[in-house]
Amino acid sequence: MTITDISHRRKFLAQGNVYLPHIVIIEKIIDETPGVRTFHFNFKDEKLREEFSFESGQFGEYSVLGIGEAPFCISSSPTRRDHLEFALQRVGKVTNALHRLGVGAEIGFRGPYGNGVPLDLLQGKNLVFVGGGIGLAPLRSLIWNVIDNRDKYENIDIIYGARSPSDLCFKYDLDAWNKDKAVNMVTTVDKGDENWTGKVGFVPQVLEQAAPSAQNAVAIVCGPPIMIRFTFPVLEKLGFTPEQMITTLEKRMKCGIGKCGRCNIGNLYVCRDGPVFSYAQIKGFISKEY
Amino acid sequence: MEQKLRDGAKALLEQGKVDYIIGFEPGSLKFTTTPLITRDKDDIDRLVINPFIVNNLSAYLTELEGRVGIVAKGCDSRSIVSLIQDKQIAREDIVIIGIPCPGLIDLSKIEQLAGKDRDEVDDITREGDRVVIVVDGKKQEFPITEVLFDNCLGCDMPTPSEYDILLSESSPLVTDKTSSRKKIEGLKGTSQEERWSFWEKEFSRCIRCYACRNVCPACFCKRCFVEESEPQWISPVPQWQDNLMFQVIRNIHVAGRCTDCGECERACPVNIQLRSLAKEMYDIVDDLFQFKAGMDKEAAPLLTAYAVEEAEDFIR
Amino acid sequence: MASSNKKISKRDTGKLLNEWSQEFAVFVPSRETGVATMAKWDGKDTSFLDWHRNTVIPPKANFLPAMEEMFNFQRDKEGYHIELPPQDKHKQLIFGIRPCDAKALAILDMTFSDSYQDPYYLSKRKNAVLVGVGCTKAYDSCFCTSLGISPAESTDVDLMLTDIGDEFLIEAITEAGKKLISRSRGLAEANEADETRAKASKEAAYQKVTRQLDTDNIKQRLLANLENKDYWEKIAAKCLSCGVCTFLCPTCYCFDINDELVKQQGARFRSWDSCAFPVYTEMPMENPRVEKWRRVRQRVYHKYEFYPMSFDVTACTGCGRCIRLCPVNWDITQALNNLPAKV
Amino acid sequence: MKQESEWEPKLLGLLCRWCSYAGADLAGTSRKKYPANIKILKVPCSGRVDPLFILKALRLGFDGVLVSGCHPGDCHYQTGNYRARRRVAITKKLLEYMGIDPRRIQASWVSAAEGGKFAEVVAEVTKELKEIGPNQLFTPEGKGYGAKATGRG
Repeated sequence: MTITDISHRRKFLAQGNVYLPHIVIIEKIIDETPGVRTFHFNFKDEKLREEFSFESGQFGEYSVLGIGEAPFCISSSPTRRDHLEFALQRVGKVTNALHRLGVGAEIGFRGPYGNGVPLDLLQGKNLVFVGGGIGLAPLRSLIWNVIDNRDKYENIDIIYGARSPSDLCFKYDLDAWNKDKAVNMVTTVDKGDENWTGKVGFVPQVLEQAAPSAQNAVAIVCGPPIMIRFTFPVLEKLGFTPEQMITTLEKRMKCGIGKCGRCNIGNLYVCRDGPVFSYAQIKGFISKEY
Repeated sequence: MEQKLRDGAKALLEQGKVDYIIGFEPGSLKFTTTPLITRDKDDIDRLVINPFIVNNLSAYLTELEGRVGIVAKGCDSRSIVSLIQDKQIAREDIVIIGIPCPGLIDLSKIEQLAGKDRDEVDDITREGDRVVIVVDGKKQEFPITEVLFDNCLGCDMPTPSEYDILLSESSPLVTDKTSSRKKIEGLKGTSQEERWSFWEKEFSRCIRCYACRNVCPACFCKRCFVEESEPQWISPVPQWQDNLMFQVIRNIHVAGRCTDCGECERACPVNIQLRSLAKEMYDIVDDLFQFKAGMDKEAAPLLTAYAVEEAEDFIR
Repeated sequence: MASSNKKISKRDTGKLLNEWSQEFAVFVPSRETGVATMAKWDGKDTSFLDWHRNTVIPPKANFLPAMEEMFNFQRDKEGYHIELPPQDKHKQLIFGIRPCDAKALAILDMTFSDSYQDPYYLSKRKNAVLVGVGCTKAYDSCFCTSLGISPAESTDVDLMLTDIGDEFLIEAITEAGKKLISRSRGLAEANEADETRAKASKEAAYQKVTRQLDTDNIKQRLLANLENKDYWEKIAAKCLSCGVCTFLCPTCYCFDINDELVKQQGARFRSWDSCAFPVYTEMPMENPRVEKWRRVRQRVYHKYEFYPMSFDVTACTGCGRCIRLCPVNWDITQALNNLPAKV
Repeated sequence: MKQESEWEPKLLGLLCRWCSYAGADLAGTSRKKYPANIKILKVPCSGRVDPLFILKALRLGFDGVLVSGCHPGDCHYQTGNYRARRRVAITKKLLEYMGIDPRRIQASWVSAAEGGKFAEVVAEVTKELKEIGPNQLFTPEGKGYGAKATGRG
């Protein structure tokens, strides 16, 4: 079975007036890097806390009411449901406002939106996760999901990199995966510092060196656009077909549900038809528009 | 004049003196022209000059790279000079092909006089200081001053003083400064509250398409204050309050750069009386500082210059 | 034999509108502010009956307004409270909508009911009755006929009126239209002569639309020119990147969402947005459409390539507003007709 | 205009840090009394004041704005105050034409040594603003959002 078009798999889990946010409460804040924070949150409404469900790869629209709204993927795994998580970098109005909030603050959340990763199609496969910077956030949800159902999948390779050691996100996860004998973990940085003993090099290069086999494998790629652009050719060189490559894309979004128009790649809306795409779906447009 | 223009423009391209020619070609609708921006000498024969060359083409200068030959009416040439003052463009990169402007015909005035929409008018011809309008085969004649744009009636410089090529010596423009300010004076005759509610009503129609800003050669900022989000100066939501604030600030920002070319009002799809704001600002600047935009390429921009002795009776 | 259609004299149309005003908020084409728009009828003026063109502000604004409050919120000791704005319970009756604009609403319906339902648009749409009036004149920017739309016929309205001289022929298109007719007073039965006049009127209107868009193989031609940067750069050169063409397009639906806050009270609004603006797709690190030609290309492709791929219909109805109202007369029909056959 | 007795105007002071801000400080330390109506925002120079700041203050509901810088010839950056003078002049004129009472836009030259003058200016401006009444230019239908505010949507 190949993965060609995964957009039709999208699920419409959010109900009612989809533009109305639910109130969620920030329960914990973790400083990942100087500009990146993870927020643990939970619904204020007890019932929603119980009923809310999502899939790895799906995202939500988070708002600081009065300031605005921005989309971020749910970075925790659906297999670990005592709370939800999202991680974000300070880059603009909304992210700055979110970074100003403390534990106990109320924010708006609507979702989950998007299609999520087609887990059933990954079962029985060797999985190669390629991540860069804060692009680990959506991968991390999937990686924990896979680890929590470890017997359903074959080999797991993780190649993750960041600009510098201090830019590595989710260090506690990286440690856990490093220790996990059932996972092959490679961490790299573009530029090391005096304490760095690990690999140095860009993610696509390190991927090429690691050379995971394409046999019965699927690669899941997420990171900054420049990394994604250079990773696909490397995977192709390693023998991966476009149907064996999955990525999650990021675009400017407002509505999150395929109405407001700005996140299109060709006729696909990243919010509605993605954010998870097979390379086969988007390769016609990706070179120019992404 | 048209042939002289085409010959001149073609020569500029052929001799490699410019990379682009910007001029006007016939538009796709009746009585319209459209900007022609080209590097191709085969396009040059489409260049025209007529009473409908409304656009202020200098707005394109800041986005084109290389040397540009540009067709300029008096007001356009002043905008070019103003851009030079602001160091947005270099004089040596621009070849100005000056047109002594006879004044441009305002189609909405024609529509009012003819009682018909513009595409139902058969013909509009200028004959000296008269205009002949043909509707349903019937000819009607009016003084040209009745159909020229208000800003043309108030024109301070129909013939460019800054140019490389001048297509003819003098312009037959007939001005009427009183008519040019008629709407403004009408507004000034009303009370403070009436004026405010007039503008409230005008800006309630604004949809924030930014045609006024984008068509304006003086609005050359790479990033406009309305697009800033940290801090967010005005709301992107088109509420009249923010629409009004946007336009007031825009006018203050272009004070001393605005040549009263009238493009903001003409471009507005919802007919907001924008020139009544722009022209008043133009005259305020002239009254207070004896400054008219784009008259002298050596002059410092109004808002970066000063004179030690200047009116300050309003300062405590 | 009498036809199943009705008719009403133009003189009595005001009475009919008054009758409908009991039940609906009636909107008619109005040029009161100097800008033609669908405005609430004042109950008297019927001059719009003699003005047979489309409005500057498209009727989409009655369903997707230039700005719209989505919800408001307050904060107190217990946290945030979110409330919907009070809804206008009046049903809208849009009188005088043109076939191009009615078709545009049918197109918008697809977007707003696809996957997630858009409650703001759809609740207004479900509560509206459309009374179309066929054009008797066309602007020189109109090209509806190239897109398979007749200027005087529509199946996207509830009632369709055709100018037959001193009277309008009234056709009920939908069930809602039939019901509305059956409870309206003052309508006469149309006869065969009326039908003949209506047919002639429709044909005459069709002939008035002279602008042509070459739609032969348009999807293939566009696909072939997707990467033809030279072409797109050249035709995009004069575009000012303003929002006129998109804001006033009856099928453009893109919007922005923004919050407003005063003290502890605030509201979230949506407002029209445009793919012509560079900030529209701007992200902190990069912008996929920072170059003007990419934005111009996006507008054309969205209407003629991408929308048909998703919904099997062209997202353009040939209303001509984008050509007529563009400050620099950027003409989409020229852009498409001049597409190079071979790249 | 008749006012409710408890209404007090809100004045935004955009004060140059080199002179007027120090002048305000001096007024405070030397116990010169001036109305508490002024909210002070320190700017690096009166020349930093974009008319946008003035409009924004009025949009936010301030009843008046006072731009205060160094006396002519005393600008820390040589010419900032001269530029401010031009900007305030055109802003005042244009806003008057728009229908805003020009007394809502005020300017003064106050040096670091003029604590007394600062107090006087604030008192005078506050008095004028009281005469004009509250700024309802941008909020004719009541402040805020939500069901309580009218005319929205």
